[in-house]
Amino acid sequence: MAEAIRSNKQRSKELGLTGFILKPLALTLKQTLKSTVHKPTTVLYPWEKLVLPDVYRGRPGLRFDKCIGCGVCMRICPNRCIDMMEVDDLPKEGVETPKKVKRPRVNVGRCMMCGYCAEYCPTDAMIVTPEYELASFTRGALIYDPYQLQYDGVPGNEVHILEVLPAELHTGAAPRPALENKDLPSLEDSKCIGCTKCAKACPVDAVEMKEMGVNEKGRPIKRPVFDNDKCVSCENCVEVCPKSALCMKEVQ
Amino acid sequence: MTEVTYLTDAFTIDQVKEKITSEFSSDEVKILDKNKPRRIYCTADKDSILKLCTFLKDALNFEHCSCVSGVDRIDCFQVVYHITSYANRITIEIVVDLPHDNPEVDSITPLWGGANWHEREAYDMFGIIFKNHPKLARILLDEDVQFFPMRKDFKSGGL
Amino acid sequence: MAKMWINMGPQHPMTHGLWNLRIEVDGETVTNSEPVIGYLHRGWEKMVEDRTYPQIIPMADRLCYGSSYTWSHVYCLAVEDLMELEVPERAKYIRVIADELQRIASHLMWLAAIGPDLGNLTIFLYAMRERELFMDLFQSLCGARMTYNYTRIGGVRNDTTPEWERDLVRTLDFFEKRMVEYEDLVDRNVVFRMRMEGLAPLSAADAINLGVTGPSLRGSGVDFDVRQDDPYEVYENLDWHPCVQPDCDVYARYRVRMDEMRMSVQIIRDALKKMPKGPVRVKPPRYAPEGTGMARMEDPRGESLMYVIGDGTEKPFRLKVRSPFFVTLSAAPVMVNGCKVADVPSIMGMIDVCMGETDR
Amino acid sequence: MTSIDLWGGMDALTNWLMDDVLGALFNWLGLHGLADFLMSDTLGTVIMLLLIGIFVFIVGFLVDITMIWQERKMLGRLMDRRGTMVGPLGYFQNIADGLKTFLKETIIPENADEGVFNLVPVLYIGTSVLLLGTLPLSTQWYMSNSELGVLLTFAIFCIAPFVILLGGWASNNKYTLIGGMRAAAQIISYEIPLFLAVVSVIILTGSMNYGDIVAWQQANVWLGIPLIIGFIVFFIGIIAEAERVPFDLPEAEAELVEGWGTEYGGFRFGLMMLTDYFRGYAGCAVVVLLFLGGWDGPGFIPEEIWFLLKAFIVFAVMIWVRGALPRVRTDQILSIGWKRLLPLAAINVFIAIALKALGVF
Repeated sequence: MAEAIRSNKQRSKELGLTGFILKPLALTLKQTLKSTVHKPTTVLYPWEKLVLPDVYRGRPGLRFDKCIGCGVCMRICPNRCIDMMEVDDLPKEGVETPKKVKRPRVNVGRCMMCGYCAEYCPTDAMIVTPEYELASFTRGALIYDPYQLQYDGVPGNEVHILEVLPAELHTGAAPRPALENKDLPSLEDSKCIGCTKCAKACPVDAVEMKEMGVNEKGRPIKRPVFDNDKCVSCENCVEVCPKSALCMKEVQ
Repeated sequence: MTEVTYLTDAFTIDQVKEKITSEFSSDEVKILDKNKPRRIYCTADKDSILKLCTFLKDALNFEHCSCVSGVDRIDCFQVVYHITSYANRITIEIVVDLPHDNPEVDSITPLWGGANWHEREAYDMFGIIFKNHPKLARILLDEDVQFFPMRKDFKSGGL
Repeated sequence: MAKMWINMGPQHPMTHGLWNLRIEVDGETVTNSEPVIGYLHRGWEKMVEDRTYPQIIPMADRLCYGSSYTWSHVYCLAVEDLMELEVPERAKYIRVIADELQRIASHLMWLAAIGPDLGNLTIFLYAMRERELFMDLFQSLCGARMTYNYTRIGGVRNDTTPEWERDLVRTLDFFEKRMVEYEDLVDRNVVFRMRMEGLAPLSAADAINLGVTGPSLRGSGVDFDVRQDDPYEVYENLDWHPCVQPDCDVYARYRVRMDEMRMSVQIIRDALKKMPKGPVRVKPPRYAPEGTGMARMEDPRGESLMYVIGDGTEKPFRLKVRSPFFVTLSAAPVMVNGCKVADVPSIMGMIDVCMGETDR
Repeated sequence: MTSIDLWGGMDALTNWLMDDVLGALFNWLGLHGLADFLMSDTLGTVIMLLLIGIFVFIVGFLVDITMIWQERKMLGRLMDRRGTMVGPLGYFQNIADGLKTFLKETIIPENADEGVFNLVPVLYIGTSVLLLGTLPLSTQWYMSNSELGVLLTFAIFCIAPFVILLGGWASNNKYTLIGGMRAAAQIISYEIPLFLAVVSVIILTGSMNYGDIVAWQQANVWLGIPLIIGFIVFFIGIIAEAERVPFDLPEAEAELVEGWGTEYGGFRFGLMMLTDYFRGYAGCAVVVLLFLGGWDGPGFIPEEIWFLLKAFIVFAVMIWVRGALPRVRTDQILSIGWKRLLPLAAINVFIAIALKALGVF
């Protein structure tokens, strides 16, 4: 392939006198002196550590008391490394036998630290921790049960998403936390058989069964009524409903 | 080497559309009415795709084939061509439906070299045969693999 | 000497990733070559059909780990095109700033890679040292150093803080001074120039026909840049121009990338000035309508395109990814045939290998 | 000009060892025949030469280890990172690495040419260590002070590229074959300018013995000043001879993985890496001897220290060049050797002749 003619003539012109190899030599000499006089920029990792901002997403952390066991983090995790686990509640004074509660267990080995569990958690129980040194000898040790997952953390670790509804984009509305414009469950009356499963499944007791008159056999007809402020749109009721009478109505 | 700018004779979107409708009958190439800035959407018949592409390349100076993607629409296969024109700054999206039992279509690699590996990948993933393609072989998987992974009937859990 | 096939194979200092360039060598000159890919195929497009729209964003980050932000950005653009969702103005500016930061970080990773390819380790250390600055910026903006998960469908994850913008301006000023150092080390170095000039000429017609895009195309003198010819987000009202080099050799591609780094600094400064106040995120619909969405973007390696087909559920029916390196690699034999064995690393280094997006 | 009297010292040591210790012992034991043999002169000189050889090698080995440490530390600082870290100022890193290569398994690739494959390290390391014998550190500290010292050094220097070619061929690997071919191609390009530069030195000093050359330089002027062109050409030639970065084609990491040494593992590889630095040290020593006045320096420091100081400074320049420049291509090194270095070397010879003819020196 022909050597581009431009290059030889133009190269010597561009390089000029100081070019050839003097400029790189001068630069490397300057750098050598600079990094011998004061220390080079490398960070000696095990002894010196970088300062991490609060926003840094290490492994997910759990605030045990704030968690309501709703399972939103289990559903949203892209790598499916969170599952809910029956554990005893933390010992509180005045309570001898702690009752069984559902808390998330995270397989940190598969977690890609995307921060979704902290973002979608309605009660800010799941937070992002700045811990990234998670090496362990066995793969089993990477599965953190709720107690290992505990991390109190600073407010910076919570992930708050402020958003606006598409309709009111141009009305200059102030961005609100995601929970305020949340999707709410809506009931399809014909399919509902009043089995009260959704009332039991709701972690925040936002579902209440109400009698709506009596059916032909004389037993009262029960229909769920949703308390929209308490609801955290965790879709437990939608999933547990045997007749799939519930679906999430989007707020546009 | 002078700087090569390809802004020779640029066409607007309407000129391109009306040139295509005048050149091809409606059952060969149908232009959809979905319009977005710098985009043209149309569907083409299986046999007329090569004719349409040569017309695009020569007459309407569409120089760059951005992407050739295979789609398994369960009842039929689809090949979607995205072809860009540097001069007119337009991208045309051509959708071609192929029967589900023997998906075969003419290859456009002779026109644009860029489509070569895209077509090989569509064959590799969906089993769509591109006639007179220079080297239609699997590109991402091994040669002796029998299944086509991206088809809808291939369960994502594995064989 | 008899011709023999050499595997510049999956594990090789030159490949920066898992792919194999089989070259037929007669003595020192390469007579024929054939790239072999597929070692890193994860079935990304099949996995995507099993996840909801928000869950795909962190996966899109992992398409090309060198420039992960641009990939999640083009995915969000494609889904917004499908859902006809309008993004707030401030989010567009933040996305453009993060795009250009990612372009500089990706070009710095490329600059670090060509050093050892040509035999000089110093440039690797210098470029990686500067890349740390940009990784720190991303870390304080969105919490991660390489795979950011920062864009959302309908905007970005969180707003920028005033301290972050102050750090950004300070980093850019510092980086401009360091750019002069790289030019001294590489441009004014006759040995580097000898190894790069007049090598692997790719004429403009060949480049266009073979589908090469991005810096490799602009190195052959074609003035095509997706940010200018098919502008997305707010590139229209920012004053910048694509960097084009007329002569089509390896040195021109190198020059294009170095100028692009400076151009990105200019774009960021301009965008910072013109950034309005306001919300940064719109609540995306949960179910995408039936139909198709397509978005194109100027990735540091070329034109990246995503084509998504929605079918009314909350999971995409099909998501096709057009990776720029996938196509540039198919044009590799044209560049490599005829050069010396010692030139293959510098040619391959100059088209900025990234195997994650190629094998998907 | 004080210097350590190596030969006198060794002579005294062997006499003391042979006559007073062993001789007296065996006499006391009554084995008079053996004692006479021990005290004979022939055995004395043999033992003395052996001891001198051991001492010269130990000093050469220590200087070589220090040069490895100097390169890694200085290259680190040049690239704005910390170099070696084990031990005080990182000095014991080399020992740690040396031990590591001890423990690695030496693998012989299947259907490689066994005999030649095992012979190549022996030849390569042997000839490179032989170099140390020919290079004097001061008027007294030398192994061999032959009349044709310079010629002997370059003869031994030139054996290695052919051994590399053999090594490249024997290890049955495409990369090493290309590496070996490059070593052979490279030798043609820089040998002739190198020898022309040496010729210009011999024209001026009149003898090939290192002692005379340095004495001449002490009397007149350091040859690096009048023959500055020859000095530069020689320096570039020596970088190519020692295969250091701008010209380290046989061992080019980027395209040939490890060049000709790819298939060697374990202790062989460790020693071969060490030998690269023996050749680097020998190159610097020759540069100092021919152009920088050898051990010529103000009196209060012993001559050897002066010599080693200059050698380390020249090696520092080599490291500096390694940090700043990338690798050259094979055809480019040939063009540099023939089109750039050869004319300069020729001019330098004319200058030397002119200086000699005009009687300046």
